Amino acid sequence: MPDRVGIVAAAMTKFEAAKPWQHLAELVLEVTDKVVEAAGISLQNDVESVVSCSQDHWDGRTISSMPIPDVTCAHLKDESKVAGDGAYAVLYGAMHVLSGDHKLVLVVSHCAESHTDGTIIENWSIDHVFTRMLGLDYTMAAAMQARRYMDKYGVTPEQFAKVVVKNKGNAKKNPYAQESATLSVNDVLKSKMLADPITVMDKKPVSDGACAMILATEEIAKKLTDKPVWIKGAGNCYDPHFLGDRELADCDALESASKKAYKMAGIKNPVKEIDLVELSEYYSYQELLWTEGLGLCKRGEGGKLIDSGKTQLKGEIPINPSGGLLSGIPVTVAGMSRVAEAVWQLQGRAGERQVPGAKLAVAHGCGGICGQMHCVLVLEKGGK
Amino acid sequence: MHNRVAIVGIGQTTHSGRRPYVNDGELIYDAVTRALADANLSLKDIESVMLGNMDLFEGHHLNDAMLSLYSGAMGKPGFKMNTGGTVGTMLAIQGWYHIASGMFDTCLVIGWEKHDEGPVTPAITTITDPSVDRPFMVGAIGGLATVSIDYMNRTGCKLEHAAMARANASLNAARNPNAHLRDKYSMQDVLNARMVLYPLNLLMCCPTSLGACAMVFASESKARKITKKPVWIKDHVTVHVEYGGAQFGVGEKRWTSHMQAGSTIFKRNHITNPRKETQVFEMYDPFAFAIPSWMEDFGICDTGEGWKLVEKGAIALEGEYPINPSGGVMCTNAIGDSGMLRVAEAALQIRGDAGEHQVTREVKQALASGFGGSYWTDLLLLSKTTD
Amino acid sequence: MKPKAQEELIYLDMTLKMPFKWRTGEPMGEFFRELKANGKIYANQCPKCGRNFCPPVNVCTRDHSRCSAKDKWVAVGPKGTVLTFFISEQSFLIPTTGEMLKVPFSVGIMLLDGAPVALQHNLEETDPEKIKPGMRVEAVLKPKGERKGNIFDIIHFKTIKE
Amino acid sequence: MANEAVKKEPIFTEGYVIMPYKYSVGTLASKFFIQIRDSKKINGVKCPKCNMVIVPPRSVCIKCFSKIEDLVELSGKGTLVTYTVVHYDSAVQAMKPPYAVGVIKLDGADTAITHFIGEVDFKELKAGMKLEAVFNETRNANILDIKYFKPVKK
Repeated sequence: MPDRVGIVAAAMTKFEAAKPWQHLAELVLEVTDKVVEAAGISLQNDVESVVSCSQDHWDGRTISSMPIPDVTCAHLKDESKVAGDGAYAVLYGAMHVLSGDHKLVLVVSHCAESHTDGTIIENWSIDHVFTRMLGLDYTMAAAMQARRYMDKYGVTPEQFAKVVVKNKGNAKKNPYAQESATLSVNDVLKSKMLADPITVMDKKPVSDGACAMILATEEIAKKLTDKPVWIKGAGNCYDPHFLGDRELADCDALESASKKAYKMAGIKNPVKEIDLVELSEYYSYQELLWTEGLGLCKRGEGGKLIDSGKTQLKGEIPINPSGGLLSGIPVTVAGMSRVAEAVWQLQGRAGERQVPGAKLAVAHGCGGICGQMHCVLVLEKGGK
Repeated sequence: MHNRVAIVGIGQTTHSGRRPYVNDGELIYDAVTRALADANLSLKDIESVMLGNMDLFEGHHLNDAMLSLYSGAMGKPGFKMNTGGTVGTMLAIQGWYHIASGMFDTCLVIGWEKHDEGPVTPAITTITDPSVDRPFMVGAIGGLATVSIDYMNRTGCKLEHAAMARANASLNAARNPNAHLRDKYSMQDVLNARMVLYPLNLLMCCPTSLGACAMVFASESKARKITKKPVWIKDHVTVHVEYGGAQFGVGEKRWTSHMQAGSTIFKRNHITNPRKETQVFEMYDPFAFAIPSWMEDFGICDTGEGWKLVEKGAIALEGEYPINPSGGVMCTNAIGDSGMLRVAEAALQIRGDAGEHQVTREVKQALASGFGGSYWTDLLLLSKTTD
Repeated sequence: MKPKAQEELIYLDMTLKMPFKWRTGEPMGEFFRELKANGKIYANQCPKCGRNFCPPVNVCTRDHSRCSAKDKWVAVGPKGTVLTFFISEQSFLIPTTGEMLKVPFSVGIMLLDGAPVALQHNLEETDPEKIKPGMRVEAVLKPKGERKGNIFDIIHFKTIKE
Repeated sequence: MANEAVKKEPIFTEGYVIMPYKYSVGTLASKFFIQIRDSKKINGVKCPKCNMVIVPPRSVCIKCFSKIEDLVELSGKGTLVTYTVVHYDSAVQAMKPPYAVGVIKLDGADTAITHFIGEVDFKELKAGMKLEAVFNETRNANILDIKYFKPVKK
């Protein structure tokens, strides 16, 4: 990073299978109020720009950011909308600060998956000329990716199930999590099969919620908090869209994104230097595959990594101490909530799921079919 | 202090109402290859790629990912912005942030829309809240008609003046080979068109077009190596206002977002006489009253003076203050691309590369605006030099 | 790039159809509950800048002051004045139902009595000659048993003489 | 307000977002679909610069970003790269579950195409198995003109 961008505070709603009492804008209002209070700032006077993140299809509204200026006090201010994963909105907010254009930026994201049918939206994100009419959605595509991953590297459904067991277990310590459970590998393997090898437990549940954070220049962040979190590195990348254009068992885009972020942050040995990782596993196998892309193990060794226990909450490199996406986080909010969790960890505010002494964390967001685009942020604990 | 950002490559497709022999991706590829050729670069030289449009116009969710092959984004960083009518200018601003932040040295931004494939009016209708005002909205024109009436009542502007502005746009578009509607109209021709919603007739509303525009941005050190004619993005501002819904028209009827955007840019850049210190304005003008009334709102002239300048012919190609030498949104409107075309056309004027629609006065600084959403504004100031 | 005239081009017809159960939220939900149960149209006011909102809002859209507390609500209408209107003669697809719009489709923005606040809704009158800004209108509601707690509980605004 | 509202029934607005689209597939893909419809032949493209053979055929090379204009004929036979068996229903599916979907690399191609796999015992699905295209009787020039790919009998 050319300069340091500070995350002053982060806030999330509790994630729930449905939030029928709240308008989409009220989800944003809830987290905006929380984050402004946590940062001890005035929304009206201090926030110079709002970066929101939502998607027209998910909201059923062209320009889904239409009601956002109303609840973020952005009347006659700068507001812009990232239409992708929330981690990109954090990156874009950081660019606002780095460019010197804005000193204090509010970043928000929201999504209510429960008010529509996500498989339709997934299908409409797939190539319309050759593929969409087949009725493909992300679960089928993910199943094919998981199968390829198993075939190429010998990773097993048992190892996928271990991710579910770990993450749903971690979620018990996270009051914001939607679903938590004490499970066995067998419980996961025996649950309803969706698309071989993905069972209903291997897939992230439908979820509603929102997330917000305050980004600021180094100077202001230090003034506002004695626990700033610095964005030390960032990288993002697209993979090809067509499944047949990619080697599905490897995630080149994530490798490229993480390498760039690590280089920026000066990280040479990710496993040793990074204290925890919050990543976006829409399906259980993705946590294993993404750990490879994030350079936490060699290609094909994601299965061995979960077997080793190193990624458990008390392990050498805890992955998703929050419970991850498998505990229920909506798309769009997903990546931003990973950043928020990492921020809380580095601020020592993660409660029972706190990783002791966490100084350096990686947050990861992704989107598209089989994780077609990835965004990696390296965060560092500031202050004492 | 931010890194300086220059526009070093510009490419646009021709614009039309139908283009069935290309698909969405091929349309984008057309613009991208033109922009790369203009910059004399290959895709290898581009560090990041951003693609933007409005999702429901073509129906594709996450189309930045879906069309990553054609935009050149495969294996590169980038993400999608979607802010409505301002998406084109927002993409330019997004490109600016990528480079001004110091994180990238080059980037490619593409705005596109293929309106022949989707239902434009129903898609625009869905910008409203589904519970309250969606059942009562029919496209975007209602609000624009209301403010047009108000502008006439307030300032003495007549229908004829809007028709003059439209006729002027048609003359400009006739000289722009990439424009969509290129027929020449007289003021009387415009007045004779079929009324859609008083006071706006068919020729006073913007068309639905298809097309794409791509631009290459670079940091100062790169820009100087890439081109002898970099165009600098000197300043930009984005101003939102609350979601109006039915409330718009109850309170003020002027565009507070335009007013604030204009005053911010002029103040920050010490511009006291915008018609002198900037030489051309590419304005996002979605209806024929936009140029006369928005000149006032942006602060290009005094209140009540806009239509008089139109009457004097000031906005013509060879006039005192040319506005939309490209023909503007009135002649070419592929929404995701419209805003970016404003920036691209303003840059071409600064470079002196606008060909037949190059304005006669020398252009050192130019303005480009975007408009959309709930009456939102983007405004960019482009410059020939870095000072 | 242009193909020869006789070359056949292929098109793909696809219809996006996403079902939604949009949430109205707290104040807007309460607005619809009141409309359904008591046939009343409510607005609320920003305690700081005094501007009114119909349907009511949580926070002022300009200064972010809280204004959802129910004691600040004021019943507006059912009578009002037409501020502006439009009549669409052209039919379009209605994206929420998939049906075509029945024309002529007459929409007014009404300034409601009781507080300076506007509501957009259908006008019963569809003859442009018979609608004038400043014209008095009154909301016609569905009978109580038929009201569902949505904006269509108001059928339209009819012209009244005073 | 918050607690009070929670006691009451939430109010929803139910409806759809319905949007009809008519997509142009472009000149090249038109030829591809016409070939399938009229001759039951699956074509790919070959990049004139890097010789990459791409299926489904796109007018831009996925490797070198060059423009591609001409189709090359492929055999309609290939190997299975990966697959799944779908057991759940959804609103967008074109087949009744359970059914198999796979990514199939046609002989001579460098990329693979996604499609259904039919006439197969799900237990016998295996990466590397040989498949061939089966076409529908009535064909409308779209990807569903290929009914599915079935295992090649030894």
